[in-house]
Amino acid sequence: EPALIFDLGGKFDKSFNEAAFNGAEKWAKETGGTYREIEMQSEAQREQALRRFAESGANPIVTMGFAMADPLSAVAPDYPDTKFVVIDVNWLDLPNVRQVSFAEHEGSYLVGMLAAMASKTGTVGFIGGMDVPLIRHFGCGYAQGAKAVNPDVKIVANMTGTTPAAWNDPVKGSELTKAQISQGADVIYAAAGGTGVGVLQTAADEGILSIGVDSNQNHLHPGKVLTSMLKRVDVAVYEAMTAGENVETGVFTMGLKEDGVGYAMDENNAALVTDEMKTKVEEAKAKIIDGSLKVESYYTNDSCPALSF
Amino acid sequence: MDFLTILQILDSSVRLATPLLLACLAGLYSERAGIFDIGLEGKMLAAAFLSAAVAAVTGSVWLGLLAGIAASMVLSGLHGLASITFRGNQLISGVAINFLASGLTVLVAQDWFAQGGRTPSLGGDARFTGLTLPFADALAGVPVIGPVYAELISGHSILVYLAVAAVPATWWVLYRTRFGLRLRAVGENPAAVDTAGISVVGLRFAAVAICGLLCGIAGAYLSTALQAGFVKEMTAGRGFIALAALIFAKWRPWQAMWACLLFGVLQAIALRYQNIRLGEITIPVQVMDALPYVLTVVILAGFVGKAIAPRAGGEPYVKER
Amino acid sequence: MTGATLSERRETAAPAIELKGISKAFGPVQANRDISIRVMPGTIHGIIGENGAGKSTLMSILYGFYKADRGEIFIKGRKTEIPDSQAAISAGIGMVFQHFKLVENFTVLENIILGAEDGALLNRSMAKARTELVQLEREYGLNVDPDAVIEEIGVGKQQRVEILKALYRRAEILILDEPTGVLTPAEADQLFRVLGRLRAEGKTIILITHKLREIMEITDTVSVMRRGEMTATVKTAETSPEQLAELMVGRKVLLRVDKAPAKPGAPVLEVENLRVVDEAGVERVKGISLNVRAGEILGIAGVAGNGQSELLEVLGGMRSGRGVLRMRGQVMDPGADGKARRAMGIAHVPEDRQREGLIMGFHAWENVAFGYHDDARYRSGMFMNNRALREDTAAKMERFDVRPPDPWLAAKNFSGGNQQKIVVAREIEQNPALLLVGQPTRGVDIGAIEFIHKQIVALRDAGAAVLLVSVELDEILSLSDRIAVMFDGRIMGERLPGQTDETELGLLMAGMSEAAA
Amino acid sequence: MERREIRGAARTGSGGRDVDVMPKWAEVILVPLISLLLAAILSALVILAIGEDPVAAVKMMVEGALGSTYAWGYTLYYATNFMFTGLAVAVAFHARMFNIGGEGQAMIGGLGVALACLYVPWPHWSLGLLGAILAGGLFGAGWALIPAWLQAKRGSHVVITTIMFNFIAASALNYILVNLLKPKGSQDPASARFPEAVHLPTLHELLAPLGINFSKAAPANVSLLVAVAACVLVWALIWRTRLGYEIRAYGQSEPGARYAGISGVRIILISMVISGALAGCMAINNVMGEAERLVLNATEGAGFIGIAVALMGRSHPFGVFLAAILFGFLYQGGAELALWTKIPREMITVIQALVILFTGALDNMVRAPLERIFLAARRGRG
Ligand SMILES: Nc1ncnc2c1ncn2[C@@H]1O[C@H](COP(=O)(O)OP(=O)(O)OP(=O)(O)O)[C@@H](O)[C@H]1O
Ligand SMILES: Nc1ncnc2c1ncn2[C@@H]1O[C@H](COP(=O)(O)OP(=O)(O)OP(=O)(O)O)[C@@H](O)[C@H]1O
Ligand SMILES: [Mg+2]
Ligand SMILES: [Mg+2]
Repeated sequence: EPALIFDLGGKFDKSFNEAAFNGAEKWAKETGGTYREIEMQSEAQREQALRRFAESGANPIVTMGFAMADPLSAVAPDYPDTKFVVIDVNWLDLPNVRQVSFAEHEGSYLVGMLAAMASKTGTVGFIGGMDVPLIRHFGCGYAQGAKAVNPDVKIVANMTGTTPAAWNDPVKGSELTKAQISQGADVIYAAAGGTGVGVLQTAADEGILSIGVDSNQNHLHPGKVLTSMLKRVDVAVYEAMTAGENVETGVFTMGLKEDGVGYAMDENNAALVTDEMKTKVEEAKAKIIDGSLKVESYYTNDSCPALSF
Repeated sequence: MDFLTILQILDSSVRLATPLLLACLAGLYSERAGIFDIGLEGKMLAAAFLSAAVAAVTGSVWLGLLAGIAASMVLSGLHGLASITFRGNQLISGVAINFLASGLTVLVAQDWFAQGGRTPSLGGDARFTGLTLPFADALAGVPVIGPVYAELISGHSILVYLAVAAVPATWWVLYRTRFGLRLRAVGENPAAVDTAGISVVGLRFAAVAICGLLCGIAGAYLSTALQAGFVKEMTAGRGFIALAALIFAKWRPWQAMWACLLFGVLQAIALRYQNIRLGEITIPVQVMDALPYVLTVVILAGFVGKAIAPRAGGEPYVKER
Repeated sequence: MTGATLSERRETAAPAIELKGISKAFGPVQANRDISIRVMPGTIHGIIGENGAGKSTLMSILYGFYKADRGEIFIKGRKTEIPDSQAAISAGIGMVFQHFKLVENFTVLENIILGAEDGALLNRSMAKARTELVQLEREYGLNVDPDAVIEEIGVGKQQRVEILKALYRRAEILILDEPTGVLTPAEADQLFRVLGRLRAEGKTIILITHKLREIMEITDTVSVMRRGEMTATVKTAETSPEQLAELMVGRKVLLRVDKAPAKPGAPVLEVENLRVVDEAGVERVKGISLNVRAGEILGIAGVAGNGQSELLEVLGGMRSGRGVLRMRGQVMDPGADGKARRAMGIAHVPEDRQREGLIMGFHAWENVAFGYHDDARYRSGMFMNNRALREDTAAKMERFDVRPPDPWLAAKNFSGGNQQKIVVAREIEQNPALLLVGQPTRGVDIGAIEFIHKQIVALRDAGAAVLLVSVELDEILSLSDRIAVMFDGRIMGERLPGQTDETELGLLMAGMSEAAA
Repeated sequence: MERREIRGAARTGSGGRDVDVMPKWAEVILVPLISLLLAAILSALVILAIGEDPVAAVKMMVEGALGSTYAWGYTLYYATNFMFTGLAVAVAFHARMFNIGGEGQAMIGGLGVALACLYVPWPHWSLGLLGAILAGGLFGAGWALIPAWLQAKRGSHVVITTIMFNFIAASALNYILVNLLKPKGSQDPASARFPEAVHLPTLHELLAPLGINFSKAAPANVSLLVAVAACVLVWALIWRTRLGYEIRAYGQSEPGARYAGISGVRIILISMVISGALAGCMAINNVMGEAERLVLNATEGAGFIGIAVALMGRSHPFGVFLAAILFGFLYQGGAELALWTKIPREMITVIQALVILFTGALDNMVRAPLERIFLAARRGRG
């Protein structure tokens, strides 16, 4: 029986964890199988949850988030017969761990292109939850994409805050959105958890476009959300669960090529993305996949060529 | 900084200051009556949740507002029960109420809507929208006054105007009515009120109820006017900031408004000007994020001086045991 | 109304108040036990009793502040339920509490109308009250500024406000709980004139006091309470102070201070041109020079609020002043430092025992070291020597007859008199070279007064200098070897007790210059 | 004699009770027990309301928090955090300072501990622990010193300034972790792992030599002993030393302190510094003992729970100790509940709220009728 460990945000965070939940649910529905799940309560429990599942014979154990890396390196060696899957980690050296990381910068690059193309003002916005490397990573890809379309594009980037409340403060998200609008932004990309709800809402209220993140959030405000940067955590979880105990270990990066990231198109935003825009983005996507276009990762040397933090 | 930017920052300040102001005035009634209240945060949160939930279910924001007020007043009643009837420790009761609201809102939301502790998004009549004041459009063209009126003064939700009106109303109630006189007296010396033949318990419960009412509006404003739905912990510490503003204002209504506006302005500025570049150096976002708090401390230390709380505040009124 | 009809009514009419079988317990403490009393209309009825005898409790029950466990109340012959003060007020009862029930940062007017407003808006009631107040003031000669803030006026004025409060509510029955404890003789005289007038108007007055002189002077009847019971009620004309004292305490009490003439030695404390400015920037002490010699008691008389408190506080190190202070010839820093003062051999019985002299939540034994907690006796290294403290406390309690003699009891659980004994014991037993004493017997019953006075005289006889500040002229006259009168931050003059009297001192206290006096 | 002390402390916290009506055992055991029971009943009703089985929930909580050495290991780990922050609030309370800044002080204390662990080559964990206590304490104290100084000298209300300093601490830590302490290329906003030399022995390692097989997985570590020692030290400080005497005197009466020559400025500064140091020392448990690196939001609100712990413990170290264990139990038991049932984790918060409410704020509701019963019984007898 597989197990799934959600990160602190909780499984209904409308993005990262919820995507994992959806993947697991899809697996359960298709196979009729059951899985066990828990939501983290505190940092100290990460190890606890891992051990408890491992002890109880769950296999594989799917865990979410980079914060699991550390506890995993302590626990995994103790249970060599158990397979662990960790999302958003790619730097561990453990034989029984499948590490899946996403090329968020690639997906963000594409939505950045869309943003710059959809923008009439030549100014696009980015709102991150907290100033942490992962969020910079998102912002960096986005900025590169926007600049690729329009080298003169102005990118307004903001972070919500520095306490955990930063991820759950839609009111602040709203105000940041308004502040960015007043600085000319007419497309805003939110990578800020619950705060993003406020960004998308206000963007819709104020009549500008927004871009969702992680899951497809286009449906939240039909016709007002330009697109969503998809991070197919659901796919990663689904695949891992489907593979079951025989899941392949090692480091896997899910980029555009692997369909691990992408941009969402559905009936809600069909009218917003013109064929011309789509063609351009698909072109870039193809180039990234074949390697002729390289999107710089913020992680490579903790800096971004297109945006300074 | 051009004129329009200033207007926009002020506009944002007003929105950010409104929930603070309502909560701050709420605390003012309670604390002026001698009941300290660190549970403002919890009451706002409960109101934010229930108003959004009821608005989502009924489609009427007014019913939502009522429900939010009711939620907040129930918690107020609990605070009154603990600190007035049973003469418990007011700080403990406030802490408990914050915990209770934080847990129950998500618990109930999850049980009710199964959307991860959120309410569904509100739209249409389930939400407060901005009011366009008379002549706003007509006047917009007039230099200076026009934009100020159209951009800054007009266009807010009705709750904002309510909050602003609550300031002179509070002043008037406090200093010009019998109720206000008694309210202030019971926070300074409940024995004087008691021996004057007035019920201390009744007065204090009335104060606590008003506190619940205003906190309820503050919470409803967050989830149905500023936002279109409830998200867990969405008050994000605003109750504590309101408390700080109350002390800052030395428990006076007009000063409370200025204190809340100050917090609003500082935050609006910090939000607007993240990542300022000074030549080669970029001021880190964290510095701007901390700036409102640093400035508050500086202002407090530099200009405000000692704040003296209502003398009977925090102590239960015990005649005999 | 003629005197004849009045006295006739006194004999025949129903009592203004009749209490029957009142009992009241606070937890395990039986404060009132089966008390019955009748108070005739148009009389002043005195109630005396030791600290904690239950006087205040009984009156608070009558005023609806406390609820009796058992018993009945009759007002003008009619059985009346008094569940709260509102009921008492409607029954025509007004009460001036021992500890005033005023809102300190309100104005006089606001305090007076609180609870007796006309209508929901203040403007109208304030205006109406103002006119009525002016009339009441004029009628009874109780003038106060209606717009003065309570905490800025003296206690005497505050008491007037309390009386005005009751009159404003048309009280027919007025209860006064230790009203003169904080008044100057002139103020007390004036109060009694007002009470006399009220009696003449047919109002009924109950007066609680520890001062037998007042009982003899003004009351018609007097009741004595002891340990929660009413032990006697007598006609004032048919009793004597000695008899009352004995009824109260249960033994013979010496009502006069018995002391030998002073044998003053070298100056211990010398003060030159001391000036003190308070927090509000007001100069409270305006250049005082004085000295106190070994073996003498210098009494400082004066109406409260004329700088005596500030003088004591500077000498005790509680606040800063400017000027030259010398202790046994050594110059002292006029800045605030209580520890340094104690090191110089100065002990200090502060004016307000509950605010300053004691920590009310501390056990008695912790309070016995208060201010001296760094002394070698009470410490061991960085720790307190609690065992030594407790032993010392038990011994002091025995020597000073503190009741109950339980070192573990919190200070707030002692009655005022016993609290004061703890403070006095602590300070006197330091064997100080100089003892500062402020209001040593405020609110203390006569048994304890006698005892405290004896201790102060004994200390003087042992060669210490004593600086006594008191608003009680009796106390000043009977304890002091030399008297200085303070008015408006200055010393108006010095007198020897044998060569002056209350009238002369009273004039000096009122600011009349020496020449005029 | 000691028991009397505790009662004295209860007075300080609850505003003073006077003459005893109830026997001590009733006051100390019966009242809290009934209050807890009421909280439990209400919690059970809430659980029922969301369609779960309260009996199973209680069993799971008790088992999960107390049922094994593993469970105890977690309970005690959380309790250790709460002891430090609870003591911090309690010490300040005695000087009548309401230090809401424990969260920020613990955060900055964590920075101190991280720096000490990362940049000093400690030869042995015991020295490292001493160094970390020193560094964490110093950093926490420093963070408390500014609000304390502002209160003492400028009259700036310590409640506001400490709230503000919590936010400022979060910003500072965020900046430092992301821009300075984070190892290059790491995707995690956290410091590097501390060297093996400063690994603190867990209870497993500590108890193994005694032949006790304590769970290896649980994070409780030697910091627990430090926390208990801190309880004892704070007790001695407050109730035995001259400084403690002065702190309590100042806290109860400012004019009284002035009379006795106790400097208010000095007491404010010292009590807040001690308070901040205690909060800062929490980091030896969560940062050094558990995570072994500094992560964002390492404090996880323990600073705020410290307020509840101090209030419930009536500001007495022994009370704080018990309340910390109770909260540790609720935290761990509740976590287990959320981990293994469908009951959302917010249920813990609700249970905590009810416990705080009934044992802390509504205790007179239980005490008053009990007192009446005892009084009647006593009258009946005597
Ligand atoms: N509020 C109270 N709660 C508990 N016990 C009280 C309270 N007030 C008074 N007592 C108890 O009742 C007894 C009577 O107190 P009371 O104040 O009536 O005495 P008193 O005669 O007025 O004394 P004094 O002369 O000092 O004013 C006291 O000994 C005390 O133990
Ligand atoms: N609220 C209370 N709770 C318990 N006991 C009280 C309370 N108020 C007063 N007492 C007790 O009542 C007794 C007398 O109280 P009271 O205030 O009348 O003292 P007092 O002798 O009049 O002192 P003072 O002269 O300072 O007024 C004391 O023993 C005190 O412990
Ligand atoms: Mg009395
Ligand atoms: Mg008295």
